[in-house]
Amino acid sequence: MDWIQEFLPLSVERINVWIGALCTFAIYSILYRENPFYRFFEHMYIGLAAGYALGPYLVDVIYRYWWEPIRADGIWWLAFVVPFGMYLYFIYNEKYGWVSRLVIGSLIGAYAGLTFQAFSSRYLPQLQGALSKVLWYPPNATGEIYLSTLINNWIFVIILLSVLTYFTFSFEHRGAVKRTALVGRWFLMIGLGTIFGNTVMARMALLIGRVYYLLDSWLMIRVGGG
Amino acid sequence: MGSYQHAQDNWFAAFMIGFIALAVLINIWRARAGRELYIRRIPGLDAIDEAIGRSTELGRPVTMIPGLTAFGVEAVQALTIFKYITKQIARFATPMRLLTANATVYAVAQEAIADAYNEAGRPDLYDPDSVRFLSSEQFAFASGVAGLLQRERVAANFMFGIFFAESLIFAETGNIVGAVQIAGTVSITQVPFFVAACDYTIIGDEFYATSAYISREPVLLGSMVGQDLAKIAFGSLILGGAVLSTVLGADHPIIQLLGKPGGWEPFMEWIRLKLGGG
Amino acid sequence: MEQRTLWSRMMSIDRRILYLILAVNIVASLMARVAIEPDVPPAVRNFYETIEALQPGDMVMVSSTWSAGTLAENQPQFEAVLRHLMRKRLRFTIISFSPPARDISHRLARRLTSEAGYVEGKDWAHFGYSPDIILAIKGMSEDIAQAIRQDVRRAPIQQLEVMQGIKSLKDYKLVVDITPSDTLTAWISYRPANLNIIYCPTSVMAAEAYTFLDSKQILGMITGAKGAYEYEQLLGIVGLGTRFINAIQFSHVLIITFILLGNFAMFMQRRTQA
Amino acid sequence: MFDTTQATWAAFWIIGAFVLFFALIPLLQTLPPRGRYMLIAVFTFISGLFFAAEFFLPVNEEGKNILTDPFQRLQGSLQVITALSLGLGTYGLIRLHLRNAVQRRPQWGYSLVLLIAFVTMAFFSVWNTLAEKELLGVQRTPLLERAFTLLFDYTLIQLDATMFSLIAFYIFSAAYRAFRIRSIEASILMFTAMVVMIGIVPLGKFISDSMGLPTTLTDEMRTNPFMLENILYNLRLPQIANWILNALNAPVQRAIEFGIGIGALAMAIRLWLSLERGIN
Repeated sequence: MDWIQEFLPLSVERINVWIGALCTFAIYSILYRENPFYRFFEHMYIGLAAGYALGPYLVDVIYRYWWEPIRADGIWWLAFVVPFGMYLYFIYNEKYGWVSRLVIGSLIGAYAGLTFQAFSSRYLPQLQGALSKVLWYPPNATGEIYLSTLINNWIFVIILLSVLTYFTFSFEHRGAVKRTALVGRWFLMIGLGTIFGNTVMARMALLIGRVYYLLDSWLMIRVGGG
Repeated sequence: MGSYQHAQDNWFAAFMIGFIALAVLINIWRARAGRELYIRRIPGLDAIDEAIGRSTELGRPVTMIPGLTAFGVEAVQALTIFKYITKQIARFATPMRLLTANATVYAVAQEAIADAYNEAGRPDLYDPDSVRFLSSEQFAFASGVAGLLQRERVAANFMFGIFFAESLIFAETGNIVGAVQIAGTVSITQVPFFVAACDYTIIGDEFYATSAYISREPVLLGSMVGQDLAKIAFGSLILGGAVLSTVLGADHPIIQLLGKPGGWEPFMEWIRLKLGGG
Repeated sequence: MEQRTLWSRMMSIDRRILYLILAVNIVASLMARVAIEPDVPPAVRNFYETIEALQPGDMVMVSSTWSAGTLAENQPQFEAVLRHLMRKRLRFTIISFSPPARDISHRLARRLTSEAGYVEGKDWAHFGYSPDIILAIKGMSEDIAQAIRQDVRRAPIQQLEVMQGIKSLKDYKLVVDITPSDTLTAWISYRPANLNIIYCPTSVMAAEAYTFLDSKQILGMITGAKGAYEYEQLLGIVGLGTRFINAIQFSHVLIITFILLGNFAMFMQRRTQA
Repeated sequence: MFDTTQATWAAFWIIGAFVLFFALIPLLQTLPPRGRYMLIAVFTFISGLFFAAEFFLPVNEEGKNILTDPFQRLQGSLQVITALSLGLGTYGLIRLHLRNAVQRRPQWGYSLVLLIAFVTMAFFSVWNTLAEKELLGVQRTPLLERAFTLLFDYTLIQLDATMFSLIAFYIFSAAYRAFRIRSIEASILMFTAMVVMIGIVPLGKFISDSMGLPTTLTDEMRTNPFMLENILYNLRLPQIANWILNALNAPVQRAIEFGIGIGALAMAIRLWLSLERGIN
């Protein structure tokens, strides 16, 4: 009977947990079929998520990076930043909508300009990592090189080149190139298979987390862990 | 391995970026000047044509889904492909549905599909109701699409654009009603599910190549050819580099020069030594 | 009228029955008390060793961008990582690049740190929410006080005790990226040259990161809740990962069984039709 | 605490800036379409040039060039513009549902639910962040604590987590009803997925252990690749799964990365120079 006493929503804390469980069941009701109950909670969810973001936007960004520097540090030119940014909000207006493209253009330009550093830092070390794979016992090796390392290096280079071949488009794939590209697509399937397996695991974990909440917090059943 | 703060960390980066930028820009310029640039016909297009053929035999409708793709480069390219499909099926008067989750994509799609019927010489077949905006919420959109696929028992289902987890629901429903399904996406995490549930999947860069092939748009074609040159350069560097690493050792200054942050200095040092010593 | 064979009936099973099977499987395997030891993969071992190699007082940046949507994957990682950092007596700061991640990580960190006797502002700090990860990393690489200005409690960065001797990201020893979205590539691309990264992705993003492990752009990785379990084993603690692992592996068995079953049913149905 | 003269000056600057920028719009409006397009292209190009030059220009011993410090000062204001662009999504959403509710469109009740949830949460979220920083004299009260905990921890988080967990059901159903081993490529994909799914969980180790395969790698096995124990050891499911992930999957992902990287660079150049058609 103690369990019933504790289980029922008789304290603030328990009411909260029950509301959490209600939200969970409301969303899961779509698995049975589309219904107004689900629609209600779906719209509530979207509204809450949008409303929540306002706090961090206003205080962590607008206050911290705009109002404070103008007020406390007297950086007056910052005052122009928000009015310029507000041009974005003309986007739905037919007559003045184009001014929002000035801001969007600046943002796109900024990201384009930042791409050069990303290209260098993200891809060139990967290029260097691939082209420094030794294919035979090197003459001046430091440390021991295992046969398995060499085999894996061969595999690495072959797979990388054949998949790259598959993704070329400006010349006709014929003969050996065609076969390489076909093998490339098969190798690609291995990579996609690992993504498949990992994605399934991720999705299951999210569901498990939910069931865990229902069992542990709502029904108060001690769960798992051996 | 470290990272680059500035191009000076290894000028090889500036060289590579310059090479790719030139390859892209020169080819765009060539294409604009009227040169016929070559792009191979990818197998995915044959799969599209086959699916169109089957749906015309059955006489049931064809659906096209750009997923949750927001308006942008991918949406424009997906609509290019949808326009191509519409032109093909217009000749056999097969009905079509295009279902979107984004208001801007919806507006542009309406125009594109009307254009497609005009260009096919069958403006009479265009039904404004065939392009629909269902919902901008992920699962509401997904269940709307699933309902339509089932009600109309579509013969072929084409999914092109950017997809998230909702892709599963489309592919599953399409499979159950026995539709031929072709998907094409740059969202790599969704590709495995498309491969498992569709008849053919156009993967990553192939998506851009498909729309460039169809549209013959000079900027896309030129860029595609330029990117190919960059890929060939990468491939040759990997092949040549691996051989060099094997001969010279993986720590050799030349190998470090080829992309390692901070690889410039040791290389210049090595050159100075070579010149001074020789 | 199509003949209703066993196979065609099996093929057209109501999906709600399938949903029920999955739910029952998960409830049962969560309740089960089977414990199988893991085979800790190199990526997780390296993750652990990287933190172990740090000295007490070293500074670590925890980039925490997950929120409720991926709670089951990222919370076990977050808890285990913070416990490990505090066990090693390391200093750390947290930053979030999505609004809800800010509150989730701040509330969770406050709870975990108070259990371990860590004091906010003295041993750790939270830098709040920053809307653009690239600008934030580039800014912090030069001068944190200028780029962040104040922590979530409005304390100026220069006055925080935890920030003593730390001017920019260059003075940090490590970044731990706990994330369900594409933040890793921003860290790889824009971090200071010699700042190491270890990575806690959701499993969805893990497969794509193996190329970065190979090129040493990240030093270690724990894959979702499953990785958190392996990491918990190395740490010798029982966390959420340990509680979830049975349900994870038995859901895999279930899925594989049903893929095979579905294919078999289709194969048999085709044969009977032909 | 709060210096009023400073705040008055700040407010003065801000009002002035708003007046100036909104007065500018009618002026901008006089531009012909071609001029507008050119202006957008110039904005795009110049902002891109700033970041590109910061990367490419040579640096001094401190690792800085003439643009590094200006970038630092601009960083905060760029964050503000990014936040405003993120807020655009919220603006569009609220605008749409406000219109639904006011014009009593079909299902407008749901729009009303959304709006009420939005306003309530926005109120408590702003209150919460202000109280955290003790701004404008706002204090943390029991009402705030209770309401924010209920709305955030027990409603928003629960709904968010549940929404994402729905996909597990869809994947399971699709696994049974749609994932077909219909071609060579689908077979390769499925086979890899299954080996990985079993190999990376403890069950893989359990199965291999019960088959009696060697559990540890000795030095002798490492140096002698053709030893039977070594071969058997490598046939363990966890070892196979890790080998697939590290040796076969990594190069595939790298090839995909190269495609993405080159494509992103090409697209950046097209966007920077406003060459992309159909977008601008």
